[in-house]
Amino acid sequence: MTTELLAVRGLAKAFGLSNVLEDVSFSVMPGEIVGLLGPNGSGKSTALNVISGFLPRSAGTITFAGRDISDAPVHAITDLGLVRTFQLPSMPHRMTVREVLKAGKRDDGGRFAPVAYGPEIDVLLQEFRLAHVAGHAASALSGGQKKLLSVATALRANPKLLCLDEPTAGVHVSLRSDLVGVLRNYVAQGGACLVVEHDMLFIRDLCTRCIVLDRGNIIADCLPGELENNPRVVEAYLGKAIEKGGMAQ
Amino acid sequence: MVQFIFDTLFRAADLALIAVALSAVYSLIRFPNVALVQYAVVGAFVGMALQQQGVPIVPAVLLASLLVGGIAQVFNAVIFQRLLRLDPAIALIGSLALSMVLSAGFLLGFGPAAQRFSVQVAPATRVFGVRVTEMQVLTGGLTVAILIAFALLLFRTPLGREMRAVSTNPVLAAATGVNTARVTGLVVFLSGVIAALGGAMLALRGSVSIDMGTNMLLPVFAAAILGGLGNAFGAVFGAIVIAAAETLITNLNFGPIVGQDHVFLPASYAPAASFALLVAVLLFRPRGIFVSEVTRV
Amino acid sequence: MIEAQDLRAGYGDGADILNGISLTAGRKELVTILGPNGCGKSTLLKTIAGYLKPRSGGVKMHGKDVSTVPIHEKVRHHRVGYVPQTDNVFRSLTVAENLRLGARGLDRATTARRYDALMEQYPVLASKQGRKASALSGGERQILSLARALIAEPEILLLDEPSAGLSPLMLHEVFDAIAGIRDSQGMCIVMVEQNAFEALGVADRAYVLSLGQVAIHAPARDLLADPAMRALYLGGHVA
Amino acid sequence: DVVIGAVLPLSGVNANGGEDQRRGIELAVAQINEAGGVLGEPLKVIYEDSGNVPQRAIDAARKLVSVDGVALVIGEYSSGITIPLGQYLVAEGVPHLNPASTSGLVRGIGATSFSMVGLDNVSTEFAAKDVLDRGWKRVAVLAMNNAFGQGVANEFGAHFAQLGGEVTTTIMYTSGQTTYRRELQQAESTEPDAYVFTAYGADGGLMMQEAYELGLQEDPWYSILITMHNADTPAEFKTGLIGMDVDYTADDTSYKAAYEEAYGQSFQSAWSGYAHDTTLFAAETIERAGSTDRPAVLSAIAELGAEGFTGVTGEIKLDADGQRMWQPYQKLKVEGDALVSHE
Amino acid sequence: MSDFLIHVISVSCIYGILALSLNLQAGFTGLMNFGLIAMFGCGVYGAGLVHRFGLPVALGPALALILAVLMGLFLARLGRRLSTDYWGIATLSIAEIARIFATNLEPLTGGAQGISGLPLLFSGLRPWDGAARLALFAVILGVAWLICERLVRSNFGLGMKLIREEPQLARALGYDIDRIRSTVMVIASVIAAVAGVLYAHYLSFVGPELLLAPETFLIWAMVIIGGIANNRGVIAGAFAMQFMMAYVPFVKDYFALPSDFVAAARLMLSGGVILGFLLLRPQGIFPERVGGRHDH
Ligand SMILES: Nc1ncnc2c1ncn2[C@@H]1O[C@H](COP(=O)(O)OP(=O)(O)OP(=O)(O)O)[C@@H](O)[C@H]1O
Ligand SMILES: Nc1ncnc2c1ncn2[C@@H]1O[C@H](COP(=O)(O)OP(=O)(O)OP(=O)(O)O)[C@@H](O)[C@H]1O
Ligand SMILES: [Mg+2]
Ligand SMILES: [Mg+2]
Repeated sequence: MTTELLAVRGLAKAFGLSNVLEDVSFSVMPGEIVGLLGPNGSGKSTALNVISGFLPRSAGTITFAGRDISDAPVHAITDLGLVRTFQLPSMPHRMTVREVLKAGKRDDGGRFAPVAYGPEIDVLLQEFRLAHVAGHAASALSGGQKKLLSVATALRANPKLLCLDEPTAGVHVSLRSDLVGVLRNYVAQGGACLVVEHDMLFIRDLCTRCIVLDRGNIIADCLPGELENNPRVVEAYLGKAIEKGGMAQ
Repeated sequence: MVQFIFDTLFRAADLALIAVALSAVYSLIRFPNVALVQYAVVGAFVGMALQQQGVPIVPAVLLASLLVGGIAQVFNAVIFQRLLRLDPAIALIGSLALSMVLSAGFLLGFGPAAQRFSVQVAPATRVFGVRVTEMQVLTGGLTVAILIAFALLLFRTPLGREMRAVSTNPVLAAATGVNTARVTGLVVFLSGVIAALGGAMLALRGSVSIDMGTNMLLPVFAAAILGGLGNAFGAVFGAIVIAAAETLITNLNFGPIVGQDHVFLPASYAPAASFALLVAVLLFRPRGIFVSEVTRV
Repeated sequence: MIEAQDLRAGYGDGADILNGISLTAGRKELVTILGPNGCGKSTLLKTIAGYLKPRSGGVKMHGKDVSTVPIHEKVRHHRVGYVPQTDNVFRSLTVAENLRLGARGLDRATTARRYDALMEQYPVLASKQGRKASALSGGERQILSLARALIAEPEILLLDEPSAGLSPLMLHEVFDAIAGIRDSQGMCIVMVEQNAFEALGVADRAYVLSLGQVAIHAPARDLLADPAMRALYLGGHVA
Repeated sequence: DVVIGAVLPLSGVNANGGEDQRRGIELAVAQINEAGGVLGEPLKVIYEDSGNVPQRAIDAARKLVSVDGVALVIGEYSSGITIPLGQYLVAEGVPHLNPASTSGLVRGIGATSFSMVGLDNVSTEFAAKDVLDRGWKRVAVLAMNNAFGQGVANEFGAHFAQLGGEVTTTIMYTSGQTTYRRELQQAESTEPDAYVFTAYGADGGLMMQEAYELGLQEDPWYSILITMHNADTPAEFKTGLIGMDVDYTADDTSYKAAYEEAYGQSFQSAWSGYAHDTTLFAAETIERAGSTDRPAVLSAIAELGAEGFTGVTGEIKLDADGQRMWQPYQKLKVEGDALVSHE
Repeated sequence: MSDFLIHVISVSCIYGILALSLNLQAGFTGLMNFGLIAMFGCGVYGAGLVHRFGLPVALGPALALILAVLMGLFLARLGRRLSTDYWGIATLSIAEIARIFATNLEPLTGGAQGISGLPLLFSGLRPWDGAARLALFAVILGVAWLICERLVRSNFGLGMKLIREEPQLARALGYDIDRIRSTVMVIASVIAAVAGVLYAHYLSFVGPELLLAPETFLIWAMVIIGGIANNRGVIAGAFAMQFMMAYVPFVKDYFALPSDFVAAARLMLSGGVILGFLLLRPQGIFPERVGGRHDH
């Protein structure tokens, strides 16, 4: 049995009196691409924030690559090989797109050997269709381009686990399918992925497993294909998406 | 004790108006406008100049404040709006530069000597064992009245909400139908008026020299920041805290403790006390006492 | 209600981002703008709204030329509502204050009525009325920004990717609501979208932009029916 | 022309004093040139502003020395600047005449530096004696927190204690505040017989006003170097104020008349007289040296200093360190707006 | 003439070093330090105290270094949770506190009278001492410039720039913000302190007037005029500003203006030039090279 890359046990997070995460436990194995789904405000981003060390937890433990990172600072967690993106990325205005990408990989590269993905900056620029704006100020990108740049920058860090917060929101459909290819390739090189997403087609294509959060609790942990058969998931999250999705096929 | 409270309150009144003005503009245009302390000096000087021209004191002060409000607006339109588009820090430097230019103007226009309004000064009378002067009561009362009026304007009209909207997201504010230029103009005008009134009140209690602005700068900032920049009425509280700290350090007699008649902390440390207090508060409340902004990742 | 004629626009002294775009949208019509990232959709919306001055061409609303009318006056005199793509809520204001601001100029009773209606429609907001918008989740912000624009019941509504970050359930609710107000209030709606498939499902007409120009302009139904388009917009998903 | 330089605080908190110094120099220059100048040529003084910042003062001195090639430099006002300024000039071997700074530290500036004013130890001793003679045994001392003020407070305290008095509290206030109530109240709480203070113009005016308002003027107030703030203090706040200052009009009132004629007001401070005498002294030494050659001027200064030179501030005689040995003081009291002698 | 020129250039070099220090903090890392003069003060008082207590001159830089590191660390610590403008005012306050203590701790610092008679560098080389000092200052300025350039062009420099604008992004990419900030502050503080030591031995006087807040603003003006976030630019700014300030008196002589005009003119000039630059050429003489070369 392979050991878990990321293991979350009994995680809880409260802001003042409101419990956003109540009791969340799940794990990510190396080579997995796990989708983290759930209705708006169910606590997905909060979960990412706590796991990546941006917010302190209220209870529970998080282990990553065999270490307890429950209270570790962000940079220590990143050093272990966990890199995340933001749902609403904002970009510097006195740095170019290329510089931001460059900043993705630090000289010290984290204290632990990163995965062997190692994309070159120009390759990333091509893959994410940013080559023509490589010299532009990063803040002058369009909404979707910023999203893409943030994902590309995180990939450039060669993390062991890449945590993406809605990587496709605002991204053109044709690029979404390219993204599936890029992420799969990266995982094939030894990485793993935890993706918060709302695009069911993307999830179905990409994910090996899905976790569904609702009001701070996990209500499903299953294969992507099983989601629409789960009445709780349909009621809380998918709604009539199934009909439309069905129409698409 | 009562004397201590009065001293504190009067010192606070010195700072409060300017600090409130500073905080109010900050709340809107997100940069601490250093030149505001100079507006206070302009207010006092112009008021005196008008009085010397024979204008009675009340209209002189009012006229001067309105004028300063206008000047504040002009500077804001010509200088700060443009600098803010670059960076708040740049705007801050710009306001420092403007302060220097204004200082130079004062030096040429008014000379280095201190100036005073020609008003009758009477010795203090004792009220409940506390010595207060007429002018203190008058200016103190006026200060409170001005603060209340400003508070009403902020909390009883949509202006307060619109100000915060413009400050957090001017683009969106315009898309919501807020005339950002008008709101900004109004607030800048009011801040100029209040700062000028603050300067005039100071001048009425004592005298004003061209260095007053520079000397007031840090205490005023300390007050505004303690209360939380952008929280206009936090600034009043901040002013009281600063005043109390300064008063305490100059008036506390350690003599009895060490078995001597009179042992005071050196008065020359009084300004350091307020700054140290500021730094200490910021260590624990990084956004001042009254501001608790939710920043989410 | 909106007529944009041959618009050219760009940022600062940079190159033109819009290379002569014409667009119309009428009363009781929902027009959607589609296109790849960075093709100029948001720029177009900003130009129509009035944040960017067109370098040439003009924008008419209600038949009047409004190219030079500042946005806040458009909002008041031409009853325009605009929801930007990012930064679309007042972060330091509470949810309730955000909505109150949206209802500027309305009398108290109307505000209260519409406020309550919106709260009923979007329970996610109702439970967070006193919370600062900066504490909201991505999807909640999206809803708030839409509600803020709707509370004023504008006649012209410009939406930049209203569905970004919404769960499938919310996405359909929101699109249904948008289609609903078009029908019930006869609103003129221009909506930029990346979720093309769903957008085309509710829109009347669609403009597909490419490199700052209109590449395709057709009724939404036709685009949906067009297999080439469907392939394009469903990308690699249809195996 | 024969050119000498003057570095004065023409801006900053001491600008009033600096301006008064400049007036004194102007009057001296006019007087000298009327009498035929120096070495047969007109005397010219180049004024530079120190801005009350040591570095600017030295910048200015460098310009005077290396660009204008002045024969000697007069300067500055406050001790904190005079000292580094003097040190720079000493290092360059340029004669330095101190027209105003009275800190004891001035003595140590160096060989080519000379003081045309008696230092603090002289004046504070005079003041301490005067205060005690008036029967005030316990006094509170207020002085501004700078080199001058610290010097005065320390020296006065030492002399006063030596003579048998008691300083109840010494308050070093920060110059330029908008109020001094707290300092005044602190002084009051020690219940002194009298208040002894020294203050620059604006500060002094405000302090006197607040002392009046607080009713502290029921007790006597004594000002060291009273002319520094007298002009800035409205008459109603200083009735009964007494004090001391250097005396430069005792025997010779012609300078006073000239000043009043030229500037339409009475002296703003004591320092114009000293600057005036410094200029006369400088002119005389250059005349004696027979050239503006620096070594020649230096030896002429030493010579004249030992001999003694009489100006409007009395006789200038220098001790072995090049410091003025003695100067007359006067006891003053306020009458209306004017200062009158008060023995 | 040349002696004065050497003086002006020497002082310009010292200001150039200070401008580099400020640029490292404010220009590249977005740390709006308005208390730079306190770091400089660590240098001047380091040298001054050593002299006052009769210790060997060589201990001056050592003491200055220790003080500067402590000051840098303290300011960085203070900045951990503060937003830019709060931190800016806090640094201003700390500089003022430092000045007030320097003025009042008479037994230690000599109080307002300061410490005088510090040995002048190379005084034995007369009449070439001025040139020797200038050469030393220029070399140190060059070294400081090299250090700053290397730093901002490294990957560390990218981290600095990210922190300046998008600290959250920097954190997400694994940059340890607190560490980078502390490192920058310590390096900048040491650079400023070196300038302070040089200055103390140049002026041969140390006093609280050297620590007045307007001096910090002057350095800010240099940075802005030269071009914020451009190392070459800020040095140019330091020279331009220093020359302007030093030559105002000549203008006065030339036009035979009254001497009290100089004071006003200086204020007008420094204020006016800053304003003019900000309004007309906010990027300075040498703008930041966005996307400039990075060694990697
Ligand atoms: N700092 C905060 N203070 C208070 N409440 C917060 C804070 N941050 C988040 N919340 C609340 O926690 C809940 C979960 O937020 P989170 O961002 O995790 O949702 P999400 O699952 O990512 O939703 P979405 O899909 O809309 O992005 C939301 O209701 C939000 O309002
Ligand atoms: N503020 C700006 N300054 C300069 N250039 C900008 C700015 N905003 C956008 N651009 C450029 O204009 C082009 C079009 O941007 P726009 O935001 O209109 O794209 P979009 O079609 O909305 O893309 P998306 O779907 O990603 O939101 C892009 O290449 C972008 O780099
Ligand atoms: Mg989210
Ligand atoms: Mg867009």
